Amino acid sequence: MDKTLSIDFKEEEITLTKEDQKLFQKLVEERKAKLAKGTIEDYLRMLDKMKELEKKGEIIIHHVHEEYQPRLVKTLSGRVKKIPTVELWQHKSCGQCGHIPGYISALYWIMNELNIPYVDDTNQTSCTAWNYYGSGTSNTIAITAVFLRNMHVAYEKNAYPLIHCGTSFGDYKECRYFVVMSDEIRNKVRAILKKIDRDIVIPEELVHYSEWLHVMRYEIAEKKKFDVSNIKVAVHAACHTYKLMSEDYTYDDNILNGIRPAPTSSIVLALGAKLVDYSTWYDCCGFGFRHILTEREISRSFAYFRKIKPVVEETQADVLITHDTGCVTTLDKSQVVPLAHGYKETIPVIADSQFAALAMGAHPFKICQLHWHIADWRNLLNKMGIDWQSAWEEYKKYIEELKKGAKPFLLIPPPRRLQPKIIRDKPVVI
Amino acid sequence: MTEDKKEKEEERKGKYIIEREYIEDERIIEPEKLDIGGIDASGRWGVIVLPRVISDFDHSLIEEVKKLPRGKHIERCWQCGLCTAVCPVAHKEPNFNPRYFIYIVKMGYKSEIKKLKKYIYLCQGCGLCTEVCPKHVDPSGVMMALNILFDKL
Amino acid sequence: MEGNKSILVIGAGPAGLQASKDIAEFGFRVVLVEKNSELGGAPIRWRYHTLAPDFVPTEKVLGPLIDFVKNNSLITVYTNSIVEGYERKDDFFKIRILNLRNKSISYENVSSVIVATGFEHYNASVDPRYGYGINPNVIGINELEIMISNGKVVRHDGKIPKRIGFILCVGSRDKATNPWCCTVCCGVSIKQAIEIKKIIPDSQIYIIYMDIRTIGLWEKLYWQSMENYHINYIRGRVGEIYWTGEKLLVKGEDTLVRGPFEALFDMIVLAVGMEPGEGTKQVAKVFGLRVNEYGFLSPRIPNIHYDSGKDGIFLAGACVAPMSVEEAIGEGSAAALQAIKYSMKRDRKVP
Amino acid sequence: MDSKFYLSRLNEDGWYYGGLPGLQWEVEQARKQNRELLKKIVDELYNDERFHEFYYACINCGNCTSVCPAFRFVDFEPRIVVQKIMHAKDEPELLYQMMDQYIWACYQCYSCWDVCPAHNNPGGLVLILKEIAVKNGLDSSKAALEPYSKIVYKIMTTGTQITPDMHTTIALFRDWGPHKAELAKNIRIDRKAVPVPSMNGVMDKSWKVDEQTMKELMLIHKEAGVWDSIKKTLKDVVDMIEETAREKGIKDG
Repeated sequence: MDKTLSIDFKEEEITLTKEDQKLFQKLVEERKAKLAKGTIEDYLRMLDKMKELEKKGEIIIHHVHEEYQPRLVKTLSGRVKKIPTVELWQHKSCGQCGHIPGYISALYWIMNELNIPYVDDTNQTSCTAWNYYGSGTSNTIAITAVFLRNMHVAYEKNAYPLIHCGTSFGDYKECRYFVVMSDEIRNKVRAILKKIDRDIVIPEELVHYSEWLHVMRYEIAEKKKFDVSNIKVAVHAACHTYKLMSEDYTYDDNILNGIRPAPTSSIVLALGAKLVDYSTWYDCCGFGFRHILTEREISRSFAYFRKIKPVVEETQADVLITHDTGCVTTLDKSQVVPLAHGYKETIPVIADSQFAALAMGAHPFKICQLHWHIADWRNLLNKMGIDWQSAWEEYKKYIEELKKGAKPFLLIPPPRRLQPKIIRDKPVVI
Repeated sequence: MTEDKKEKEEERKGKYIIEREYIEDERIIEPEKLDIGGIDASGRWGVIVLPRVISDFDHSLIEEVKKLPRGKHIERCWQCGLCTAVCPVAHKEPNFNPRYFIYIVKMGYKSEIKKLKKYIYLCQGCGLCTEVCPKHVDPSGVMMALNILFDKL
Repeated sequence: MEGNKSILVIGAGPAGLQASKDIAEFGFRVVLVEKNSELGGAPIRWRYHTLAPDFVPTEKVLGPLIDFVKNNSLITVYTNSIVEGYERKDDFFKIRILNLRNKSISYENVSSVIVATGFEHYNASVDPRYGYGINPNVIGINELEIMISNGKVVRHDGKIPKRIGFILCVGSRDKATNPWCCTVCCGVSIKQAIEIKKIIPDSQIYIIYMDIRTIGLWEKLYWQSMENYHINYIRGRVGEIYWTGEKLLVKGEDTLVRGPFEALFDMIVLAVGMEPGEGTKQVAKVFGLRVNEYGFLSPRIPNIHYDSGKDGIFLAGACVAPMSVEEAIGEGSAAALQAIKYSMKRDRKVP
Repeated sequence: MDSKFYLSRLNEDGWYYGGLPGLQWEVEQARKQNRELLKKIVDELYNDERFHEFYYACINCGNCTSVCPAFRFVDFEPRIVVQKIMHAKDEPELLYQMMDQYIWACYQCYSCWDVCPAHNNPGGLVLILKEIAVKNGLDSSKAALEPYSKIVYKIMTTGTQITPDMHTTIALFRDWGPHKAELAKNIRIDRKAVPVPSMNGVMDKSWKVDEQTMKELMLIHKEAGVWDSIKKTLKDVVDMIEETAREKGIKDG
């Protein structure tokens, strides 16, 4: 057969972005995304094994079924990930509730505005990963058992777990990986869970709240009351969300070329603000788990010299936005001492839920609790056109009423449509 | 070496940092008095640590060494470590490391030079390193050149 | 004019054998001259057990070549012989072959010549640091290869060594000895380390290196050695090996982790590099071939190895540059094709 | 210098390290420890169920160190951690050199895991070493965790860490400056103004955690052997935890 060799040259048009040096950066990072790096193929193998375990009946998988109205996103390896949008079980973070409550109250306020039913459960313990990572005073069995206990509670209430904290999200990805892949760990954990009358229920998808904001960004943008187009925003992605088990986080081809995590940047773009880039985007915030508590000089120096200073010098951004407790606390509180030492650069640091709520017109103090943040947020609110002076007066008046014993204003979640699977009338005897 | 470390222990800056041995003294800034809007944050609360990121390579040192008579071939060094391997002094006092001296001079790490320059006089000039050096860098001669250079630093 | 129908091949290493096979299969007569008594060159002389990177037994690669050359009627083999001289007739060479054993001289008329005289391992006893030849249990990778072929790696006193160290770049990349890199001793050492680990599972193996140059597909050897066989790597050089009476005290510097170190090893293997063999120098003198500053035969254009720059004489294999067995075999075929083309052209068959 | 001198310097494995310039401290520290402890630490590391997921091979490329945040302020390199772990099986002393200060510099941010071409996880290996340091009650883990013990107690019994009731005085985190003075004054009332139902007015925890949840949390840590593993380092904390557990009705044994 003398079929002439036909080679069709498809002229692959290359669109050169205007800053050429970004091109080099782009090519380098494109390769990074395609490279099966880190634990990508191991993670995909784990997901397959999880389905096998379910077929064999060894575990129960908490599926993201239709009642959760899931929306689809792509992860780093291109896998389709289902993000539930309603009937969410709020997995709160121990750091944020202690230091910066505004982050969670803004999120609840947004969900109430969008009429999203959810469960604010008091039968939820923190992931205790601060101990696991910070001080080594925990082990895989304990961490995995805590993870599966919380997931089982969510399963009982027929609500899908939405994880608030980056560390919990990363920790649970690691726990799920080991509980699926290692029979020894799975059996040990099952024995412990049997003692508290629970079984191994593994969520089909582990979802971080920033991914929920990512899929709901257009509904949020519709309810925007303030124009934020003149606000320059720098975004810091929390390490544990996209570096720990790097496969399982949301990436979007038209957000930062699909090379960097999409979540927080996408909602900033959807709200119309200007997203600015800075050279140390990949760096940690300096939290360090142990350092933030017992060696604060290391954390504050890292946060200031590697994050705050470069961001302000390179971009003169108006606000630094991130999606994790540790990052917001570290970056916000670490600016005080360096400023006292005579350094000039400072920038307000808030969470993406707070920024979205502010843009939607939420009360800066009653709802967004900005008074827990130290770095000066006043000119940010001025630039957004929010009259924070009168809002502060209202908050002061509200405080006085509370002192006189008035009932506090609470965000009541919209009524749930799904019925709980199991109702425990009496607690388990331990 | 451990004796002088002990009596330096008490008034040493940043001794509460667990990984203290790996931070140079001059990078820890511990204010006696630091007042932040009425709150006294002197001592440990006001400490900041300067980054050790090297933003630019300084080749001035290596140019100087090349001008000195026996420092001509310092640029040939590829850090293989044979000079230190044969050096009798290095096996007794590891702070004297000919390979590392050449490295920090080539890279211009002034902070490292300041830390280790008091050991340069230990070179016996035995020439074993020059004999085995695969690139004919004449490390023994370079050590003599560095003796001159480090005095000026 | 029967002369123009045969081709001389000097050296029966991988390159020479492959060249002879190709020429014979093409129908030309081959005169194969080999200095040693058996065919196969360095891989057979040092009884290489397997070849990097996939542990293919040397037997499987060179065995068929040797059998073909031994049994093919078109190939006349002169072992223990060297080419002592030649006369250039108008369109063929009159070759004078000297048999080193019985000193007999024989003559052959050939239309072209392929030089494939290969390499020799660097003789480490020249370098006093390692005490090669003086300190017991300091051996070269060539001697180790023989032990691995026997499936038993033992010390001089017959005991099984527990801690074995490989020192790379012995005699190579050194202005005092051979300033070039022998391209294969990293890959070969790692291969041997893995083979030792299979023979002695609980041994501790250290590879002391400047750079690991496992080029191309050989890289998997490097990763495999760490992932599956737990081979340790120390980046640095060894200054002195001292025999304490029962173990070897190795003094060196670890430039990354340990700083100056001393350690007791049961056995040290020196990755001796490649240098031009005696045969290469002798043939270069006989045929008046150009030799570069390192002593390797220098082709007219350095990147085209087969073209020696002299009419009708072609080069192949490690006599031109250090290379692995697989490359030498490839170059053997290349030189064979050129020699055949040259011979046929002399015969006016090819325009 | 006769051979006796050289040989006398070697440790039982037949090794002597001089240490990199300026880093002889860690080598001397390791030489003082007894051999059994060193071997025990190496065995515990190699037998950890996560070890074979976190360590494959290391070609010294330095990718991890280039993204490591701790490396920018402290001479800590994840590459050195993997290198020393690689050789620890044959030289236990090498591993101990890191146990005193080195591993505590790590931020556990896992940037190294993200960029390693060999799929290693230096951060995870450091984490296992921290757990081993705590399990064996090393001085370094005692020093590192001594200011941390209140947090360990709170996390083990309530699942929370720094709680609002710890902010009622300036002592904790005075480096927050005037904001802390304000906060200490009216944190109680500010917590009442937090609109989240489960957090409103809560001071001793981050949110109202059910008693039953805390009991289950403590049982999990007890059954998973966490109390036993930290006994050597945080003896008094474990006593307090056990006492709290008894109050809450978790039987001993």
